[in-house]
This record gives sequence, structure tokens and C-alpha cells, in this order.
Amino acid sequence: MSEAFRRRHRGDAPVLDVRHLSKRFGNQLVLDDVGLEVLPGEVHGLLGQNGSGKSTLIKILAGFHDPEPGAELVMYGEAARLPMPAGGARALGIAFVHQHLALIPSLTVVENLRLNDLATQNRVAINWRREAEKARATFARFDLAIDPRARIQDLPQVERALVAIVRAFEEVKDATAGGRGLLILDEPTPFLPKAGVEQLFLLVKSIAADGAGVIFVSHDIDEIREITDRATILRDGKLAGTVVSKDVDHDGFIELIVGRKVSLFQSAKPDLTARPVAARVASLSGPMVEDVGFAVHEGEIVGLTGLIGSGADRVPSLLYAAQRARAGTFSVGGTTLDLATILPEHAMAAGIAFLPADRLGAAGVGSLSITDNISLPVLSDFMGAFGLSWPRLTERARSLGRDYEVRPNRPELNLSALSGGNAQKVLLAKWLQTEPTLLMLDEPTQGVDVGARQTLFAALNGAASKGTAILVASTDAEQLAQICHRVLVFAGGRIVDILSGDAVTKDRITEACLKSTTLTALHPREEAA
Amino acid sequence: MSEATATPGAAPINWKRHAEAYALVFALVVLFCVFGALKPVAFLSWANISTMLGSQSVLVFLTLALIIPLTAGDFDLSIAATLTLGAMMVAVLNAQMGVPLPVAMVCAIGAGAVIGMVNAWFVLYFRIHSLIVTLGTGTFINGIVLWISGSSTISGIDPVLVTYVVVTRVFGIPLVFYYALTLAIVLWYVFGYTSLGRRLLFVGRGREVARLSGIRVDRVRFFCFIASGMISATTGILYVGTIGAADPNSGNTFLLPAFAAAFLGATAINPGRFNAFGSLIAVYFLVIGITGLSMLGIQTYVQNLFYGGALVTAVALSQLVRKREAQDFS
Amino acid sequence: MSEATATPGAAPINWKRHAEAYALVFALVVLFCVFGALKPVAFLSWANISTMLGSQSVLVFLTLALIIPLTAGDFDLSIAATLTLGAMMVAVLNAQMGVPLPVAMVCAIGAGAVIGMVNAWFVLYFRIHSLIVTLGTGTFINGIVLWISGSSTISGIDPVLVTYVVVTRVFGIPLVFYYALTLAIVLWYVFGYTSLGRRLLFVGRGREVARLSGIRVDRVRFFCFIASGMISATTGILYVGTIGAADPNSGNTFLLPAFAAAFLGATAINPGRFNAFGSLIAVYFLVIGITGLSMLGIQTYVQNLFYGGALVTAVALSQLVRKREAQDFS
Amino acid sequence: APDLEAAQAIVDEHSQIPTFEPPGEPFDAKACMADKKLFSVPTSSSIPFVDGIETSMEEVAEEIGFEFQQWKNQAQPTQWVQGMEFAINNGFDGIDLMAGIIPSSLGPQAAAAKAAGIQVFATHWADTTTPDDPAATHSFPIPYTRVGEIIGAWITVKTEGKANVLIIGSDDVPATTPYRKSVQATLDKLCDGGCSHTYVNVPVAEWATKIQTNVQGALIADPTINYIVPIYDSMSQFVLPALTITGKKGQVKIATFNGTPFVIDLVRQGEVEMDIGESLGWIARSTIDAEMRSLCGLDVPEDLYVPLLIFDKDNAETAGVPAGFNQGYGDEHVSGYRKLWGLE
Ligand SMILES: Nc1ncnc2c1ncn2[C@@H]1O[C@H](COP(=O)(O)OP(=O)(O)OP(=O)(O)O)[C@@H](O)[C@H]1O
Ligand SMILES: Nc1ncnc2c1ncn2[C@@H]1O[C@H](COP(=O)(O)OP(=O)(O)OP(=O)(O)O)[C@@H](O)[C@H]1O
Ligand SMILES: [Mg+2]
Ligand SMILES: [Mg+2]
Repeated sequence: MSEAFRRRHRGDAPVLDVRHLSKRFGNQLVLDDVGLEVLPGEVHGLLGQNGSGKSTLIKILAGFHDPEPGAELVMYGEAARLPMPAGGARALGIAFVHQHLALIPSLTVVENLRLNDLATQNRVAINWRREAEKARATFARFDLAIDPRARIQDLPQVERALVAIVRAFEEVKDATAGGRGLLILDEPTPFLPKAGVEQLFLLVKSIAADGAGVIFVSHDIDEIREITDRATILRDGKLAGTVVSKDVDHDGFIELIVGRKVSLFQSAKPDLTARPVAARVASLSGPMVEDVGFAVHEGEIVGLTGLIGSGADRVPSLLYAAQRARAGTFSVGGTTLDLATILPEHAMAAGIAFLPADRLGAAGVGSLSITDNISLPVLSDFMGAFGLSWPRLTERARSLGRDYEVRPNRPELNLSALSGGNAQKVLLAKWLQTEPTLLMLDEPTQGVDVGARQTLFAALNGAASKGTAILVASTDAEQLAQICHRVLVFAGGRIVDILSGDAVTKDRITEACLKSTTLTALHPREEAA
Repeated sequence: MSEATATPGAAPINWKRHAEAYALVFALVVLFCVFGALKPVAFLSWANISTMLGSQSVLVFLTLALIIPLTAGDFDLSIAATLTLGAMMVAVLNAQMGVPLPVAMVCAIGAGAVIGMVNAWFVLYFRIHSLIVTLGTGTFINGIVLWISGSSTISGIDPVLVTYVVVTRVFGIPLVFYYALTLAIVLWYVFGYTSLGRRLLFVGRGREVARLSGIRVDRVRFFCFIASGMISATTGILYVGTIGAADPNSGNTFLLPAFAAAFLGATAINPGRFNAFGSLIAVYFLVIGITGLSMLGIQTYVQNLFYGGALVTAVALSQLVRKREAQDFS
Repeated sequence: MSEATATPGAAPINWKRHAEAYALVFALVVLFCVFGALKPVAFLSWANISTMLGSQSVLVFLTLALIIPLTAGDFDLSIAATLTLGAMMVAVLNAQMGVPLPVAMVCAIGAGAVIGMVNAWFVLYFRIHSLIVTLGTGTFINGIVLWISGSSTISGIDPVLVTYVVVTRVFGIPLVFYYALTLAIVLWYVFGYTSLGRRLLFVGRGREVARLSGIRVDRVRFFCFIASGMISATTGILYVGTIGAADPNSGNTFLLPAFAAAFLGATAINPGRFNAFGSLIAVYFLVIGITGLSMLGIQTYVQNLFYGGALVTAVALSQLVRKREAQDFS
Repeated sequence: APDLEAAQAIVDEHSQIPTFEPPGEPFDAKACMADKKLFSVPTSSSIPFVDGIETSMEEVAEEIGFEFQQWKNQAQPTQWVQGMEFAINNGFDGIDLMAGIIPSSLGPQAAAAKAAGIQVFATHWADTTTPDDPAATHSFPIPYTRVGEIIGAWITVKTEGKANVLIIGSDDVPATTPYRKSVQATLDKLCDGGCSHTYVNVPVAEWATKIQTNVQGALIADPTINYIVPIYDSMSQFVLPALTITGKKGQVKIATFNGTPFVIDLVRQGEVEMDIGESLGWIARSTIDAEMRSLCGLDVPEDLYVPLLIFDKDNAETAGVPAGFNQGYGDEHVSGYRKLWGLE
């Protein structure tokens, strides 16, 4: 246990003490008599596999879900109401960064920044000019240059996450000044590059140092071990235990989370550049990308990485024409595509598949069933004499669900009924079944738990060993190290480094990213000074 | 693997799902029985049943035209005006200008296609909300109808049309019902069993997902508008065939009933999705009530009360069966 | 830190933004000038201007009623029927049953509130799409209106109402215009400068997020339905005050114009959002055209052509200014 | 026993081309109208019949030589309000509310017009038995009760006093109630109890959605119905499909009123048995005549002289092929009024 943590707050009433928390969705018990205690000044990890109930617990604290009767909530030693009344969380000094950020895309940054204020307070003379100035000043303190009048939907994912994080920090800072404060971060890091994560941790520590409690949800065990004092682990909705983070090693955490020993996936790293080229990109230019060229070989998994704004994450969407490129050519199989003019269907016809990062916005339709989603690219294979054969389609979806360990494997469910990680497995299965020449993925394991990741990695490796070339854009160095044969490091829209063979390790990738440019993000000026 | 998962065919019947899918059919049957009990001779006669089936086929047609763009996520408020234009074009061309019926019909359907294209152009090129575009084009088309008709009802259309729409009967039911049934079957098949239908659905539910899955979203929406325009114009032709004349206003009164039937139909057969047989059932559910009430000789305002009340009540009941899960059509 | 960031007020004027916000105002002025040139004496007279402002205030009112639920993400198709019911209740209670005017007005507005509650109950408790609920309740209310009025026009309302609606004038403009203006100002302020107004918008644009942020989404939607019901009923009272009588049908003809004005208005002043002054401008833009055409004695179908054409063209132009960015009201 | 003779007499009276009867003393219209302006607001310019009267009035006014303006509208009361105010603001001497606008449904505007010294006329709006509307300076009704008598007599004659009649009307039109009561009373009287009748009220806005289903329902529920009276002839287009679809075509006859051309066409084709017409040129002239008399301070007639003519299979062709609004009624009125107004 951290010295500072023990010294400062022994004997204080916990910030949050919630007990006997249960939640049922339909006939599924998602939380089963769970308890959680957070002390002042403590950073408390909340861990568990996908679907284990972490976000549900948090949404109960936000008043979004009502818990089953019998739950108790004590804050600062005083009993608080459950179900949480509207606006109650804010009154108790709790600020959230929700897993899906809780931003409204069609509204402006300043409106989203003031969202919780406006939601709970009655104000009758809002001066939007002043609000915008205040927002600009706030961003300036974090060294961010986000236009308060821009709409959220026009911002890149990273900046969206930053808006949500800044909002929560500002709110909890106000609350902490009043002697109370609980900051809840539900998987804030997948959107951030390494440097951003470090800045975030600095901020979290400074908030905790002021006496606030912090709940931190992540699937990254190294992060958990680095930032948290204690951690509570959920397994299938039940409490699997609360541990002091420093006392448990990496594998120990994994075993606690998964409930059994897990061997981390690790592919061999042969040099495959001698193999035939599967896809070649030449002079690709577009938004945030300048004159990029590279080749991917058959069976090769190539990582694309870099810091915020490096442009690495743009490459797959430009190649697939999800976004329009300015110039460039792309040769796949026998065909050469002009990137300035192609459409997604041309890329698809050339044997390219693309899995975007925005799971329910761009990759799959939540209001349609798993079968519907999974079968979309392969409908022509299921045409019988009387049109589509639904029994065969369902059977295909079920067998893919089995192969990719989708839980629950019920193809008739709507995609939105699956947890994020399971939805990701479905969507990966959707594209891998087409046996593409080139598969491109953007943040394929964002929000996916450590156990499920190994399934996805094995699936990717399996596809690669059958000859599929794979491009993975990700800021997660560990995951790149686990699966990639080569990693291309981007900065300023250009490739600045290429790692291959034994150089593909988590540390080397991180180092290459940081070395590539100096970048500031989420850096409070007071801290820096 | 376990036997159970290996043989999904042996899964128990999902009663809840069936209750949900057939709640409206059940309501229809109950309503039918109630009126049958009140007016056994007249209401239960085959003459009455065939009359009900035949006389509302036009509304079935229009509703089917509507569910195509609705499925693809677009509103089309111009369907009723297009119906009227289609009817009026046939009347003006055939009755006033002496153009042979088949040519007049082709012109009318062509006009429907043009309207679809115009709608699609404004929606897709200018990226205007379909509601406002079709509200505008609908009003504009009304103007055109008033212009070409001189605001008056035009009769004197080639009786062949009427013969092939309502005069000729099979099992006592006018042909127009079989046309509507055929269109419903075609749409049911296309929506459910072709990849085209799947594409429509994905375009309606997730434009970006559809685009990234290689679907030409704009092209699909374009053809949906054209299809609804052409089917609406065809409905106009059938309307002329039913009435034997075309007037410049009455077609517009079908707009709200078509929306009502489309949304009510989306609670039946394939709940949560606009679907052809659901629409059919919805139209006839409402018709049975109106016909029954008029047979009982009850004041006509009661028919409005029934129409509005039954619509909301039927949907509310089907929502109860679904445990009040939110309706999501987009 | 830097001077530039410290003084955001010094930012250069955003011409594109202004062009977008005032395109419709500009179109209105152009249209006004065109008719002014064609009919200088009659059209440009203050008498004509005040007549235009006064006689269409009812539509302004109804459009303002509509944008409240639209902002919160719900359709309300029952507004026109509620208007008619409000008008008819005042007429029946006051003219036929001799109830004093204030009491009759309170009853009418109360009926509007009840309609709002019923709409809200079906939408929120049963989770039915607002379009279908209000389509149903609208039809139902039409039935009630036909019933209480015996389908006929009722006149003989206390002249005090008329006095305070159209007879009394300020600067030659009937009072009803100032009522509409006041409501527009109130809504402009509430939508723009209070947290209540923002909550409406949050609820309309992101239900889940609004709930996560502690907004009682259902309560907000509930009050929006009630507000639109009450304002619609009030519009009915003003309608009676404008023409001195209530008839069971003509109120329904305001439904599509109100939607047109709401959506057209969402392209002006605060583009991309339903807003009060945009709605006001939109109504008068359309009214100027229709009035000018009436004065010129041009065939009435041209009014439809103008109405539909101007609606689509105006929105298309504003979309061109916005570089054809997709309209998103949800 | 049914009084077939009386019935036949009524039918005969209205089967001949009408003759001109001067509604008052001759006067010099040109002189007295020289400085007067007349304004007309029709109930809806999209109704061809109404628009036809307006156009006809416009021509007559030009012939006489005074300013006449019509206010084109689409049946919206707010548009009528605008028209009234336009007339008040632009120095008109008389406002004509034409073909169904109830003056007291524009009470405030009518009062303002009168206060400004403008005469307000309600023309072709209600039945002669309807009390005058106090909001108007003069009401000029037309004889709807007479129309009812003609229809009642016709049916009595055709069925020899054994009819089962379905009457469809729209209570939201002011003339409906006296008119349909007159049909019912005539049937009761002339058939002497041998005729039965039922009445269905379908508001104008719901003609397209309700007439057909209601007629179908009634025909199936009561197979003895042998006559249908859509009291305005434009309703017939929704009645005919109901007959077709229930297989009653030919067995059930239609008798109606208005003389709308397409219905006269249907009479010629045998789909509708009879249609009582009113000549639009005649209406326009008698309206202008009455209004001029009022504006010139002369004695005004009680009602409009609108001759009613029965069109059936035998004379439908006289209305033209295809039929027109103003054909078949002779042209006595043209020269008759010209003489009356001192134009020749
Ligand atoms: N709307 C729903 N209807 C029915 N079941 C649902 C629904 N939403 C979620 N579930 C079920 O609840 C379980 C947990 O889902 P949840 O989204 O909470 O998982 P998660 O822990 O967030 O997982 P991930 O890390 O993959 O996002 C899943 O098994 C899912 O099938
Ligand atoms: N609205 C809902 N309706 C039904 N089931 C739900 C709903 N929301 C969540 N669930 C289910 O509750 C379970 C817990 O989900 P929760 O989101 O809390 O998981 P999580 O631990 O946050 O997972 P992840 O790590 O993926 O974020 C899941 O099985 C999920 O499918
Ligand atoms: Mg979660
Ligand atoms: Mg999750």
C-alpha cells in the first residue's frame, strides 16, 4: 500500500461505501451482492472481464440504473439514497468519465462541458460568450487547444475523450474544495496515447492528494498496478475480491480477473518481408497524413502507431475510403486503386476488409441482431433457391459465435445487448469470415478484457497464417508487441521509424513513439510550473 | 459440444415472440368477432368481407410504398400527392386527351419516378432532411395537380381500367386486392429474403455501417425514393380504377392513414421493423372497425374516435407484450 | 497567456456563419421587394403589412408550440387537432352554454394540458414512437371536436375575446401579433439562455447522455408534451379571437404549414436547431409569398407551387451556404 | 297512398329551360356603379364551380364598367381575414362573401368593414329558410329547400312511392340541414309513409375516407336501399365505387344536386340518374344585380334567383360533351340582365 495513502487517511470515513449491490437485467443477474469501499485519497481500481458489471455499477452510482432493493450507499459516513435521485451524484461530489464518454456529438464543446451543470442546476441567464471564454481558459490550463464552439462530432476521438476528462476533473476539483469528491473513470485510457495516459495519471494523483477518492476502471493491468492503491475485482457480477495493488503481480491480477491461469498470446516474429507483397501503398496524402508509402506482405501483421495527431490511426480509414484521401495509390492483389477517388465498395471488391474503432457507430448496428450484423458481407453465399436461407445464416452466426467465444452465443440477440468486448468479437468474425486479402483494424481491442483479447489475437494470427495480410492501427504498445511482425511508427503524418523482428517489444514501441516528437497533452500548467 | 447447441432446430417455441408478432392479428380477429356477433347476417357475409378487402386495397398499396423509404430511414410525405398526380395524369391523358390507357399509365408511373428522383436529389445532394423535402415537393405536386386538372374532377376514363381493378372478381374479391397482396408478397420476399432488402435495412439503421460495408448508401436511398414514387403513382392508377374518376384533392387524405398503418404494422408479424404483412394487417384492422361501426349506423365521428383510439391502444398493447421496450426504427 | 487567446472577443466576424443565419431573412426581404415592385400601392402599405403580421400570428403560435417537443426529440402531430379542440371548446362553452369567457378559456387550455398528458403517457409509459401516438390522439380529438360541435361552425363568442385579439391595435398591428412575438421572445430566451432550455436540447439530442447527466428525461419530455398541448389550445383560442367563430375542420389545415415553418425556421437565425425567431421568419416568408400572389389575383394552384417550391428552395440554398452538411435534428 | 301527381308536377316544373324573371325595377347600372368598387372573397378558389362564378362576375363587372376584385384563396379562414382587411384598407364599397363563408364566422372583420362604411354581402351561402346572418348587411340565400323537394319528388316518381333512401350530407356546410330535412320531409309527405330514409353525416374534409366505407356498410347492412342522395354531387365519385364493389350498380340509383360538369357527364353515361344544376352565369348575374341594387340604394331582393334544372339521361347532352358549368340553361339571363341594367 502506498505510504502517502496510508499516512494521510487512516481512520477517515470512506468516501464511498456501497454494499449489497445487485442488479438484474431481464433474468440475468449482472451484479450479485457486490460491495465497494473507496477511502479518501485512494485511487481504487475496478477490474473484471467484459460484461462483469463494472460499468453497470458505475451507472447505478450515476442514477442511470436502479439497483435491486437492499443496496446500501454510505458516503463520508452518512447514508445516501439509493436509487440515486436525478442530480444526486453531483450533489454528493461524484464526477464521472463514462465508458462511452457521455458527450452529445451534435452539440458544441462548451455545451458538453457544461452539460452536468445545466442538467442539475437552474440557471436563467447563461452568458454563452463568458462560458466559452471560461472553457477556453480551462483548456488552456491543460495545454489543450480545443475550440469551445466546435461541435463534438467534428473532433477526433482523442479530443472528445479529453473534453470528457477535463469536464470530470473540473467538477471533482470544485467538489474537493468543499471537502468531498469522488472521481470515477470508466476506461478512460483506451482513447489516449501513452503520453496522454501519463499526464492523466499525474492529474489523478494530484486529485487524490487533495483528498478525493478515485475509482479507476481499466483492462490494462500495468496501468492498474501503476496508478491504483487497491483494486476490487468483479467476476461474472460477483465480488472476486479486493486487493492491495502492490501486493499482486501481473499474472496474479489476470488470474483474479479471469478466474484461471491465462497464457498471454505471443506470436513468433519471423521476417516475412521476403514473401510476396499483398498490398502496397504509395504516396498517400490526406487529412493529417503526408506522403506515406509502405508494403504489407502475405501473412504479415503490421502495426501502425504513434502519438496523438501522428496520423497513424487515419491510414486504414483513408485506404478504405472511409475518409477521403487527397492523393495516393493502393495496390492489392492485381488491382491498383486511386485513393483520391475510390469508394468503400471498390476497396471491398479488391479484397480489403476494415473494422473501424467506433463499434456501434461505424462497425455494427446495435438495433439489429447478431445474425443480421454478421451476415451482411456474405449474404450472396446464403442465397438458396428461395432467397436467403435464414436457418443457414443463423447456424453460421452461431458457429462463428462459438469459434470466437461470444458470450452469450445467442445470434438472435441485438448487437447492442452484447458487452463491448463480445460485440468486438462478433464484428471481427464478420470480416474474417470473408477471408480478405488485407484486413485493416483500428484499435481492435479497445475496451476488450485481457481474456477476450487472447481470443481475438489468436483469431488474427490464425487468419495471418492462412495468408491474410493485416494492418493494425493502435496506440496500445503492448498489444502491438504481442501480435505484430513489424510496426510502423508515425509522427506528423509520416513514417518515422520501422521496428521489426526482435525490436517489436512494448518498450521499444513506446520509446519510438515518444522519441518521434515532443508532444504535450493534458498537461496542467500548475503541475508543470 | 453439447447436443443442445448442436441442434438449434429443437429449441422450444418462443411464445413471447409469437405473442408479440401476432397480437395485432389477434386484435383483428377479436374485433371481427365482436362485430360479427352484433351484426351476424350483414357483417359476416362474404359480400361484406370481400367488400372490405377490395375497397381498402388502395391504402394497402400506398402503405407499402411508404415502408420502403421508411425502412431505409427516410420519410416520404409526398406519397399522397404523388398518388393524386398519378390518378390525375391518367385521367387527363386518357379521358381528356384521348391517349390510350397503357400509354397514360406509363406516363403516370414515369411521373412518379421523376418525383422520386427530385426528392432524392434534394435529400441526397443538398443533404436536407427528407421530411422537409417531401413536405415541400408534396405541396408543389398538389399545385401541379390543381393546374392540370383545372381543380376539377375528371371522369370518363377508359372502362377497361375499372374492369381490371374492381369489376373483375376472383372468389368475389375484386382484382385490386390481389394486386395489393402480390405487392405485399413481393416486398415481404425482398425485405426478408434478398440481400437488397438487407441493404435497405442497414442503410436505415446505420448509414455509416452500411457505407463501410460496401453498400452505396446514396444509391440505395435514391432507388427507395424512386420506388416509393413509382408505387405511389401506381396506387393513383388503381385509385382511378376504383373510383372511375380522378379528383384533385381526395388522394391527400390517405397520407395520415398510410403513416398510421405503417407504424401500426411495424408492431406486428416482424415487430420492430416496417414490414409488408404487418402493414396489410394494420390496414384491415382499422377497416374492420370503421366498417362495423358504419353498419351499426353509428355517428361518423365515432369512427374518428375508433380510428385514433384503436391505433394507440393496439400499439400500447403490443408494447405491453414486449415489456414496453422502446420502439426504435432508426 | 497569449494575447490572442485572452481576448476571444476580438475574433474576426464569422461571415459564413452570418450568411447561414440570415439567408432566410435575406430571402424574405427579396420576396417583399419583388411584390412591392409589382403592387407598390397595395402591397407596401402599412395596412397590408400589419394585416399580414396579424392574420398569420396563429400559425406562428402553433409553430412555436411544435418546436418545443421537436427540440426534445418528439413529434407532435396532435397540435392542429388540439388547436381545433381549444377553439371549439371556447365556442361551445361560451357561445352555446353561456360559460364566461375566462372560464371557457381555462377549460380549453386545461384540455390542451390533458391532451399533452395523454400523449406523454403513451409515449413515455408504453415507449411508443411519438409519431404514432400523436397521429392517433390527433384523429381521436378530431372525433371529439365533431361530436361537441355537431360538425358545424359555431359563432357568437363574447366580443371581448375578439377585441383583445384582433380589434385592438398597436401601431396598426392587432394585439395577437404581439402575443406571438412575446411567446417567441420567451421561447428564444428559454431555449438559449436558461438551463431548462438546454436540458430540452440535451434530451432531444442524446437521451442516454442526458440521463447519465442526471436529467429526468421522462419528466422533461412529459412537460414538453404538456407545453405543446397548452400552447396549441391557446392558439385555438386566438384563432377564435381572430375569426370570431370556431369551425371543426379548418384548424387541421395548419398542421403541415407548422411543420414546414418549424423545419424551415431551423435553417435560420440558429441554423441546425429549431428556434423561435427562425420559426417566426419562416412563417412570414411563406405568408409574404401567398399574400402577394393573392393580391395579384393569380390562380390558386400557384400558391401551392410557391409554397412547396419556396420551402425546398430556401432550405436548399441555406444548405449550399452550409456547404451541404447533413441536417441533423437528433 | 303516394301523391305521384304532385311529385310529377314538381319534377316537370324543373325539367324545362328556365325563363328570365326580373328581380326588380330596371336601373342605370353604369351610372350608379361608376365610382364603386366591389370585392369578392370566395370560400375557396380551388373549387371550379366557385371560381367559375367569380370569373363570370368579373366579366359582368367589366361589361358594366366598375372595379371588381376577387381574393384568390384556398379555403383558409386566415386568408379570408386577409382578404377582408385588404378590402377595408383599399377603399372598396362592398364585400361579397361567396359560396359558403358564414359572415359571423368572420365576425370581427365584418364588423370592421361595416364600421368603415362597407357593405358586407353573404351570397349563395345558405337556404332561404335560414335566418339572415346579422354580421352581413344583406344575405342573399338560394332555395336549397326547393332542391330537397325536387329530389324527394323525383325519387317518389321513380319508385312510385316505395323508396329506401340513403342520404349523405355534410353538417359542416350551413345549407345542409334545411336541405336534407327538406328531402326527408318531401319523401315522408309524397310517399305517404311508403319511403324510408337514413342520414349519414360526413364532414367535407372526410369525404374521401368515409363516404365509400359508409355507403358500403349501409348497403350491405340494408340490402333494400334503392336510392342514394349525396346531397352535393361531388360526393358521387365516392358513392359510385361503393356501388361497384358491393355489386349494386344498376340496382341503386343516385340523385343529387349541383350541376358539376363531371357529374353531368356521369348522368349522360348512366352512372348517376339525375343531377339538379344551377347555372353559373345566372348566379353571377343575379349576385351582381342584388349587390348593385344594395350599393345604389335601391330595393334589394330577398334571395338570389337561381333557376334549378334537372339533368337526366335525356337532356344531359345539352350541358355539352364533356359538360360545362354554364351550358344547357339557355341564355335568357344574358340579355335579360343587360336590359335590366340599361346596357341595351
Ligand atoms: N440490452 C440488453 N439486452 C439484453 N442483454 C443485454 C443487453 N445489454 C447487455 N446485455 C447482456 O449483459 C451482459 C454484459 O454486457 P456489458 O455491456 O455490460 O458488458 P461489458 O462488461 O461492458 O463488456 P465489454 O467489456 O465487452 O464491454 C452481456 O452478456 C449481454 O449479453
Ligand atoms: N441496459 C442493459 N440491459 C440489459 N443488460 C445490460 C444493460 N447494460 C448492461 N447490461 C449487461 O450487464 C452486464 C454488465 O455490464 P457492464 O457494462 O457493467 O460491464 P463492464 O464490466 O463495464 O464491462 P466492460 O469491461 O466491457 O466495460 C453485461 O452483461 C451487460 O450485457
Ligand atoms: Mg464497462
Ligand atoms: Mg462494456
